[in-house]
Amino acid sequence: MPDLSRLMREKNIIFVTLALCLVFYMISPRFLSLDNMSAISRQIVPIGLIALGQFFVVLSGNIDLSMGMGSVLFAIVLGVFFGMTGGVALGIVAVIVCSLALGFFNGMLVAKLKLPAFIVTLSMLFCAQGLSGLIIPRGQQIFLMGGFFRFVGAEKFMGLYWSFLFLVALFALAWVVYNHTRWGAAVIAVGNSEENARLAGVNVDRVKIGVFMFSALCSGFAGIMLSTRMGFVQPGLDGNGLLLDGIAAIIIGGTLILGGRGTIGGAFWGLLFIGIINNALNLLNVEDVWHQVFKGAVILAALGANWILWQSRQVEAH
Amino acid sequence: MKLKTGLMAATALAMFGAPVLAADDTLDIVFINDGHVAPYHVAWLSGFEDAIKAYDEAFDDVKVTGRWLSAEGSLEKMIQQTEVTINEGPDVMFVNAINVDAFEPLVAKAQEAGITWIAVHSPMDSADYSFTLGDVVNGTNQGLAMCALSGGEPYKVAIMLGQAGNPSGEARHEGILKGIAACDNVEVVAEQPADWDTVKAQSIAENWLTQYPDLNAISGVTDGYMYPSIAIAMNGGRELDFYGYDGDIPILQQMTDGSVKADILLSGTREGWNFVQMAYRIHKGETPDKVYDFFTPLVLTEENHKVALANGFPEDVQVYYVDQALDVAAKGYLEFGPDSVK
Amino acid sequence: MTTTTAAAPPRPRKAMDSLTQRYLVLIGLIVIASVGFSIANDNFYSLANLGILLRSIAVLFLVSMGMTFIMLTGGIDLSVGSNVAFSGGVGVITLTTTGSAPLGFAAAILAGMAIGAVNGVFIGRLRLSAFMVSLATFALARGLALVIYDANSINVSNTTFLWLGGQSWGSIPVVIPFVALVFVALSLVLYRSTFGRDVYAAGSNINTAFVLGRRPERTLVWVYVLSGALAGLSAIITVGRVSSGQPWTGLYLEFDAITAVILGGTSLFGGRGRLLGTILGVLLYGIIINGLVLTGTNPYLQSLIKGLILLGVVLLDTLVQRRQAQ
Amino acid sequence: MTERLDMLGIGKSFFATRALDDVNFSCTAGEVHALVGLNGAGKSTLMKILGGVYQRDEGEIRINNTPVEIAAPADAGRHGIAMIHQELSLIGELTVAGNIFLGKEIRHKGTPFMNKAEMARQVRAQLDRFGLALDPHRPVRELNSGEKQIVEIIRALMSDAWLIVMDEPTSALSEEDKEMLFDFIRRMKAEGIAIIYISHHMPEIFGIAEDVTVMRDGVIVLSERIAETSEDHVIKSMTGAELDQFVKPHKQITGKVVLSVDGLSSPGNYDGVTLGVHEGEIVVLTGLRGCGAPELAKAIFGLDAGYGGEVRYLDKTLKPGRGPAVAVREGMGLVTENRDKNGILPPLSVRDNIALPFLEKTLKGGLIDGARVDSIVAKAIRDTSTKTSSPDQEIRFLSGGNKQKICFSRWLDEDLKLLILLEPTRGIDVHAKADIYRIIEDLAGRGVGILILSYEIDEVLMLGDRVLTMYQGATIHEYAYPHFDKDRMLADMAGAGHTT
Repeated sequence: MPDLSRLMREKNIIFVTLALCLVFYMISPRFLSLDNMSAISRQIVPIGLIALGQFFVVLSGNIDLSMGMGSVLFAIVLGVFFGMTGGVALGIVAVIVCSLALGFFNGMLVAKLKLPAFIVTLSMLFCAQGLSGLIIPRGQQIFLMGGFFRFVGAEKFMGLYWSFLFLVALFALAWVVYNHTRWGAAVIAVGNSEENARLAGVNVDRVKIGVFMFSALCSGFAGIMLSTRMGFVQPGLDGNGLLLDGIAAIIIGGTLILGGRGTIGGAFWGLLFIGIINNALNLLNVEDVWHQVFKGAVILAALGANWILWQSRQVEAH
Repeated sequence: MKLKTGLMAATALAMFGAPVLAADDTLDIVFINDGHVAPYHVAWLSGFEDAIKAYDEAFDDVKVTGRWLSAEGSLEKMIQQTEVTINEGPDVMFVNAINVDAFEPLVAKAQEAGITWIAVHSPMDSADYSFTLGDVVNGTNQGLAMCALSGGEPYKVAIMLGQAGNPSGEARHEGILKGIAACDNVEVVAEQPADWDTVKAQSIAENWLTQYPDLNAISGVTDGYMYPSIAIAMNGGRELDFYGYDGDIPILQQMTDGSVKADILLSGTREGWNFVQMAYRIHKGETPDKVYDFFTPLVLTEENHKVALANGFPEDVQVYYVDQALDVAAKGYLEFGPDSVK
Repeated sequence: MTTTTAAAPPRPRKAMDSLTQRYLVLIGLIVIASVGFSIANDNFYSLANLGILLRSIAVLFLVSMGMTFIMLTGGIDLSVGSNVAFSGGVGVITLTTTGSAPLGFAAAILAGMAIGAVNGVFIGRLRLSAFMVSLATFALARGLALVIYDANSINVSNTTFLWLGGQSWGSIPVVIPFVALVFVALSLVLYRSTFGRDVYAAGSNINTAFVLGRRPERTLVWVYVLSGALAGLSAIITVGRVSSGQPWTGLYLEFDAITAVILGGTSLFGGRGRLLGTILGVLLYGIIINGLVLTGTNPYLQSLIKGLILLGVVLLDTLVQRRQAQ
Repeated sequence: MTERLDMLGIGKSFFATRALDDVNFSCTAGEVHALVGLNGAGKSTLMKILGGVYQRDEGEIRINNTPVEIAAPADAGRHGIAMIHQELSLIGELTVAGNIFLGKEIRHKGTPFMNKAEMARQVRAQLDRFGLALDPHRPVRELNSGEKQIVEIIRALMSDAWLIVMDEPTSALSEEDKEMLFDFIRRMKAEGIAIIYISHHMPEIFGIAEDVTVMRDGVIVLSERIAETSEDHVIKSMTGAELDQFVKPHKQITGKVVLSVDGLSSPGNYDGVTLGVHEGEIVVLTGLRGCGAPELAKAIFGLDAGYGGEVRYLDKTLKPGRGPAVAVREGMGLVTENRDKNGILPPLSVRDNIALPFLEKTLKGGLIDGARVDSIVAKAIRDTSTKTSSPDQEIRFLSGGNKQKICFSRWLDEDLKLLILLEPTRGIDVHAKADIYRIIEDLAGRGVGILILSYEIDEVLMLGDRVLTMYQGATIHEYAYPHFDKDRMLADMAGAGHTT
């Protein structure tokens, strides 16, 4: 029997998500309109990128708290380069280089100096927040106009936004890497037991540095997507909100926060779940003050539901 | 090298924020603001910094110094900053209080220490002066402009509000509704607070565009909401009118090509310059009105103004055209520079 | 190299307890920061300023002490900042409806404990991830705060209610000796009560604690309730400080508290750390960060410095320990 | 050509401690070389150097007379050396095939993608060769410990190793699995594989090895052909002295019944078990792994809830699902079989580890009386002759035997009425073993009832006042001292004559 528990986890979130859709649809038929679906698909892109990067980090038994503020920083890096050169190419290269450098730095501190990822990335969160305001003259906003931003932010291909397609492509790529390459197996191994992975000949340090570089790269992409969606960048964007939504998405999608277990499919459904809630709260004109209550209660309910499911599985096992 | 200079500048600010160099006559101004992140804040604080420098250079007899502090939205932090500032004894304090009642004891303490207290935006009886904006009037002007430019056809507008409970935001909101009430073709289809947050504004705009396919306009109580709204509409290929508030330069620039119909010329830069001018005048012995109302005209293009007037827009409302507005917004010294007091 | 096998290399004769060493580093940094600030600004270390400074970190002291208990159990509580807003709201509403300050106090602390109990039950009883659960209550408590305040602030003029957070004896705010009192009480609880030892046991190995009959699942519930109670207490102080209830108060306070506790040498993995470290951590963090805030340093630069200090102290600690190990 | 390994003049220090000193060790393909010694003698360190986990300070490693460098576990693999570690070193979330190929996955030619089908096929083929039914696609976390051991061995075999190091491979195996393992080893020998076999168990060593090397305090004290030495000689070399034999004191069981269990059943674990423990009596449960005895003991202590039947302790009925706290308050104690999982509190000091269960008794005015704790802890350390530099020492730095003594010493206060011990001497050396036997008898002498689960028949015979054999969850026979019949007991445990 192929991994029943895993299937249950994924199905679980699928059912909950679909049920939620139904409820929202009954409240407002517009919820399931094509327009709104594509709006959701675009809104989830930055959170999705954060979730995907975080997925591998969490899988390896670590956490990257710097992803949210990192994406704000990288959006601004792009903006600064755009402001200087008026073009995008150099800015994107700069974002990729900077993000990989940040990831490498995080990874080195975690892998080589054995510092807890939580601490390293918490300090990077603060540093990114600071730098995002310091590299932009006087903290002003920068406008990003032009073909690239319009293309990525607004153009569609077969009815789907390019940015969403990019996200889906990246998830697909990640799925292949996770399930069909040595690297995926190595990340699971490290997340389960670093010591055992090392004994089996896995280069644990390289895996750790790798996941942090990937997560930082994802936050770089998230930064680019943020900038194309907004048409401008400015420091002081709420990166932590993005981060927490991203983490919530993968945990709701069944990833074990302690590492070693999770599926890409689950992470994707978790992402849809978060995206739908965010969208519905606005769309259904839920009074603003209730947004947070609702979101917190839904996450708690999802956690509780998982627990009940887990308990019943325990009983079955006996 | 921007990073490095930024760092150095900031470090210098930290270390020598309040130099006590002896000069014959000194004027030390501290501006305590509720934030530093929103585009309006950025312009405001840099206008203030520029003005300090300009006044210091322009007048040899007075050493003009100043700095700003940001409470980052926290009332607690603001109270602490105010207490420390009172301890250091500047000459003039501008305080943009998050909650005026909490500051009453501090006003007394500051006055005891001989500091001139200027309450910003929300007037205080106990303060020496209050610097106000006329939010209701400005909002009404925005609403009236909407009426006059809507063309008489049914016209659906969505209004993006400030943080619930914020006095400025609510006064502007009140004004806008008052202005809109002047005609009956304009219908408010949605209202939602975006908490002065540009990112939140973006999601809201996105959902509005989905939800109301026949939406004609978005009105906002701050220009900060206009940036994402314009971007979303443009990306979605929708032709919408925008009614802004604040006079942010990038938004003013979008008036000539048509998408932004009207704006209120507060302009952070202007306000920052006006602070320093006001402090300087007081220092020189002038006594402004106890409640000093910031001059905030409506901004329209010349054509639109004509159209509006033809549609019954009141003639006594002061209007700046875009060029003029841009000019004074970019160059705060035109209205409030050292030359204005010489 | 870390290894948990029976053949682990014998430990070096310890030159100094690693926590003691961390405390010396912190004290050194606090001294350096103090000297630096007093050179930069004559006025900085006046008694009045010291009072303002200490008062500004009073809430961080309380919340961080609660966070220390939680991190000693290997958990984390992301909800404290929101909880300060929520419990403050409940307290203020109770005060304005009943007019009774004691009722208001009780309501605030009970409300804080209620959020703590939600955390505690989900984390301790259901054994769910502390990070996730408190992330949910982080949103929930903030949302509830917004709801009960209707996103507005509420002014408070009841002098009894404001006494703790607002009153000063000369330059010494009342809240400072109060925080010291709480520190002593919590130290007694942590080091001299069975509950305190259970906190360490639950964080060291929850399975062992269970087998030894220590009921760690209960300990966890009470630890989160304690953190909630301290959030409620912080809410009272905050309200007294600003003579009003604010729905957005305590935003991201938990990040500051976690940072201070980590600075104080408490392990993220439970079982290791002391309250004294947290006090030093808060002092260092408070002196530097609040020093910068109060003197008007660019807020972005403050963030950068915050990050560098956190990384720097932990790095320094690791490097020194490595050197000793060689 | 016959391959051979030589480790010459190996030296290794940890900080100030000399762990290995001028060690020479060799082995040849086609033979089993037993490596024995007490805990801490240096055998694991030596093997970790061979496996690339540690780096040597001095000396040389030669394979077929060519010096080689082994800087990482991967290097060892390249030189054909595979390790089977004492703690199972598998990844629970990966499948059987995923574990076996971890770090050396087969890829589709010219792509970065794994060929999962091919890997499964190869594993299948190996399993078939030994006649094993195990699905290569199953996640390892679902396997039992015997199956996990098989996966470890298959992994070693499939790495093309000519030398396999087995570190106490039988410590988690049932008798049946052990037999299968020895069968494995013989076949591997026949295929020309060299095996370094680390064990405490003399019968195993003398049953399967050709050579034996004994280490003590980081040096080699004996290296002989098995045929030319004896069990006694090997044991003497290990301990460096005559082992002062533990002799069971004579005693009369007259006390009251402390614990009585009546018809205890839990589906799939144990069925209708009835037993009693008197004051001062040592009752031993024994059987093969999987006989249900540990689950039974845990249910009595309150760790498991899902059982039927009655547990009466000190004339009170204990409810299922009450948790262990009730039992502990009433003077019941438990030493678990897995110290690291649920026996010790790693970051805490020896003092905290010992004092935890009886803190309530030291309260003075609601607060813990530190002096009282200190004196109790000092006494506990003394009574168990635990070696620790100070009570403030963190427990994780102690040896296995000393950790185990601390797990005992927690319960030594005067209110203890019943102590349940699960595999009390698992993984500890002969010295510590004797100490622990003495502690057990002392407790019994004080009138404490003791219930032991042990899988080691010699230990069972040595300690028990009464022995209950178990098979598939049911008690088979009860034996009272001195009427023990080793052969019948073994037959009981193996289910001989038992119809299911």
